[in-house]
Amino acid sequence: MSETVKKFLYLNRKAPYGTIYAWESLEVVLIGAAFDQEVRLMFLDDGVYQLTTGQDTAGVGMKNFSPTYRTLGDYEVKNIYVDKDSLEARGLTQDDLVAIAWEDWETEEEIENIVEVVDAARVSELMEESDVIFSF
Amino acid sequence: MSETVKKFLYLNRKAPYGTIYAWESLEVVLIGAAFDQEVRLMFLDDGVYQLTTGQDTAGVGMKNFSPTYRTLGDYEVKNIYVDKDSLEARGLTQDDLVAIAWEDWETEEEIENIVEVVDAARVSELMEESDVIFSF
Amino acid sequence: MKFAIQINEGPYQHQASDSAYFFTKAALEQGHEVFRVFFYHDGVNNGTRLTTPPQDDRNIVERWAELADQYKIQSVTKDENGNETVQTELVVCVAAAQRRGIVDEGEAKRNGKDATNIHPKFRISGLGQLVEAAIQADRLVVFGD
Amino acid sequence: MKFAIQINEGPYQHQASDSAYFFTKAALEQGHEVFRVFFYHDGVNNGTRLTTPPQDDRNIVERWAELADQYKIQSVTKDENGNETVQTELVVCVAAAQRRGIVDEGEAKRNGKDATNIHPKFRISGLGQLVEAAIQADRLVVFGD
Amino acid sequence: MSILHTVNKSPFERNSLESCLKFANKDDPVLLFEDGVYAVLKGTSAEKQLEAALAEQSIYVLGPDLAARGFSEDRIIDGIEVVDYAGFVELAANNDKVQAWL
Amino acid sequence: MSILHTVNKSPFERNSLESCLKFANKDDPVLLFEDGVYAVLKGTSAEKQLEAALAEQSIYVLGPDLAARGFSEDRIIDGIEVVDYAGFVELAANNDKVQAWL
Repeated sequence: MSETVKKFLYLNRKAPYGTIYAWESLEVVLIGAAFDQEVRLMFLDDGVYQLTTGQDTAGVGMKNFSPTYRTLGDYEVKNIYVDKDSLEARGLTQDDLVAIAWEDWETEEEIENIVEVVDAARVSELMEESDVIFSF
Repeated sequence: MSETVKKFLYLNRKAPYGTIYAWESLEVVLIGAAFDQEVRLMFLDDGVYQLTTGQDTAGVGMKNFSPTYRTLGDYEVKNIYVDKDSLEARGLTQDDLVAIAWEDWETEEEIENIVEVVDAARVSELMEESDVIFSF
Repeated sequence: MKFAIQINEGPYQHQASDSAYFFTKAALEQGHEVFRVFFYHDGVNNGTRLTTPPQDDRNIVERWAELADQYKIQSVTKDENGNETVQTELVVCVAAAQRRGIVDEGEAKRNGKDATNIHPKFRISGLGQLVEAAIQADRLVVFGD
Repeated sequence: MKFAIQINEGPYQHQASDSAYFFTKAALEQGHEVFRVFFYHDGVNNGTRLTTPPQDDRNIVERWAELADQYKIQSVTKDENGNETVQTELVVCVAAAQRRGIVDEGEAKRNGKDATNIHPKFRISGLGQLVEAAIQADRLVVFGD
Repeated sequence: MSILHTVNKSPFERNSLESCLKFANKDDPVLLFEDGVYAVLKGTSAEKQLEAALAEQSIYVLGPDLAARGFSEDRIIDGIEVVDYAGFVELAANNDKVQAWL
Repeated sequence: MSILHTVNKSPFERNSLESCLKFANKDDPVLLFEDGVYAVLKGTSAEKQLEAALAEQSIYVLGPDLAARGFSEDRIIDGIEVVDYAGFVELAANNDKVQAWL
């Protein structure tokens, strides 16, 4: 394993279920947690649909993977961003999205919800700050 | 084989080379010619790019299948339609497209170019007139 | 009513095969006939017997095979002596399959391949089977990307 | 410079694998190192040895295998006794491969499959190999739909 | 001859719905399913387009796909009808052909 | 840190280019390839968007993809630069990272 610490940005632009990209992207995040990099997730365009609450896949026979997002705090993911314009174009607000809690096991510092709605300028800045962008 | 004669409409909406749909759609048309149905082809949206002249695939290592369109007249295809608005939005005119000749072997009737540019109302009408729509 | 179904995408990557399955099942449950399910483009990848989806996920390939069994999505032909041959009508396009590596015994022999991967309930056949299905069926319903 | 390549789509249906191939070839010709080519999502279908494309078309799978041979897209590890193991770095994601039916000897044994279809120049491995590639490489370049 | 038009793509990602609504004949029904269901939600940038279409034709949405994506029926534009797979089959049977805007 | 943005989709079919141009930082180069090359042609409904972007950043198009689709370099918007695969590699090497707008 490498000692390098890189800033990873996972950039999610696809809706869930219609295609598998959202789910297999999340699998990379989960596996990637073992590598101790600095990880950020960004949801943009139809990617914002990945975080909606109340997903019920019983009728389409597919696995509901949305509960996994709620556990991301346990995988050392501390920063999750959602693009404001993408939400607005889709008639959504943060209330439609899951809340993801985070706790620092050492300091017991807690954050109730690490999902942050950001504007376009901040999206650009976050892309710029990262070392590697995984795009799904 | 059936005696039924149906009106087939092949509706092509995808650009060539980026994906295989255009090429594998053309393969259905070629095979379908053996079934003596009444066949029409429609090119809509990015599908109009299938008919551009001068395609040269040497640099991308893919097979150039555009010459096949010119032979469609030999496969009993007599009607090929291109949506006018789709051309205009893409800055194209009929001069950018291949001409496809047709000849009736029995009557020696000839048509120099069976590619016809039609308006949206005619597109709708042609869909309505058909018995089966193959969409690619 | 007679339906023909066309599926353009492989399993899992796109929802096409899932949607087609539930549509086909509902049509059969209503007493309609599903004359043929034709797998074209990447759809041919639905015909491999080698998938192992996670235990908590659906098995798309087996689900098609079971549906075809249960509702007899198959055709029966008789030879001169009156012997019946029953064929499954989960049909994989041969040209599309060759490009993508879906292989049965005959294809393996013809193309010098040392293995096959076709599921026993699927069969590989020509593109003419799609055209014929479109002629025979009252409705052709296409599922894709 | 060290490149890592990710390919998300199977051969023929999308241009992704073609574009990735020409990019990789150009990088190698310029003297760059291509550390690993990682096949994810339907990209795993690039790793089958069972394709038979038409004679006038390119063979996408073999082309990757030949490029990997020619430019040694591979890694060398030594065991305690100094014995070297050379591994190809055309890596197919195991989880994605299981869903889609890309199988090697080990997978066939584990999942009770009666055949394999992996091309000998490709290997199946974990998703960690993608993450590791992204860490090790100077650039990760992704090709998809 | 009536056509059932199906759209399975998000109107925010692809042009499928736009093309469908442009070329579908009046009175021809449209069914939104898979990622196409996002078009039926209230308050989106596609809402006006949908409402204009609703004045001329029936629009249906596949309930199981809507539920999978986390949206209840009270989120959808008035006048759009929810169907299940059986309803999808009935729509396909009751119209003369099906055109999929892939 | 500069980013090379790549777009491989037609601007008439998908929203990829639009999103790319919205979020790319000024000065970041954009490479259009595969079906993305249709965006660089003169006289299309996407032309204004491209010209506005050109005022702020470099735009490249992959020549082999353009030729495959039947278009010569005299059809493309002034100021857009044509590169081959080697040029694509150089762009990827000369910027700090690559973002693919799939």
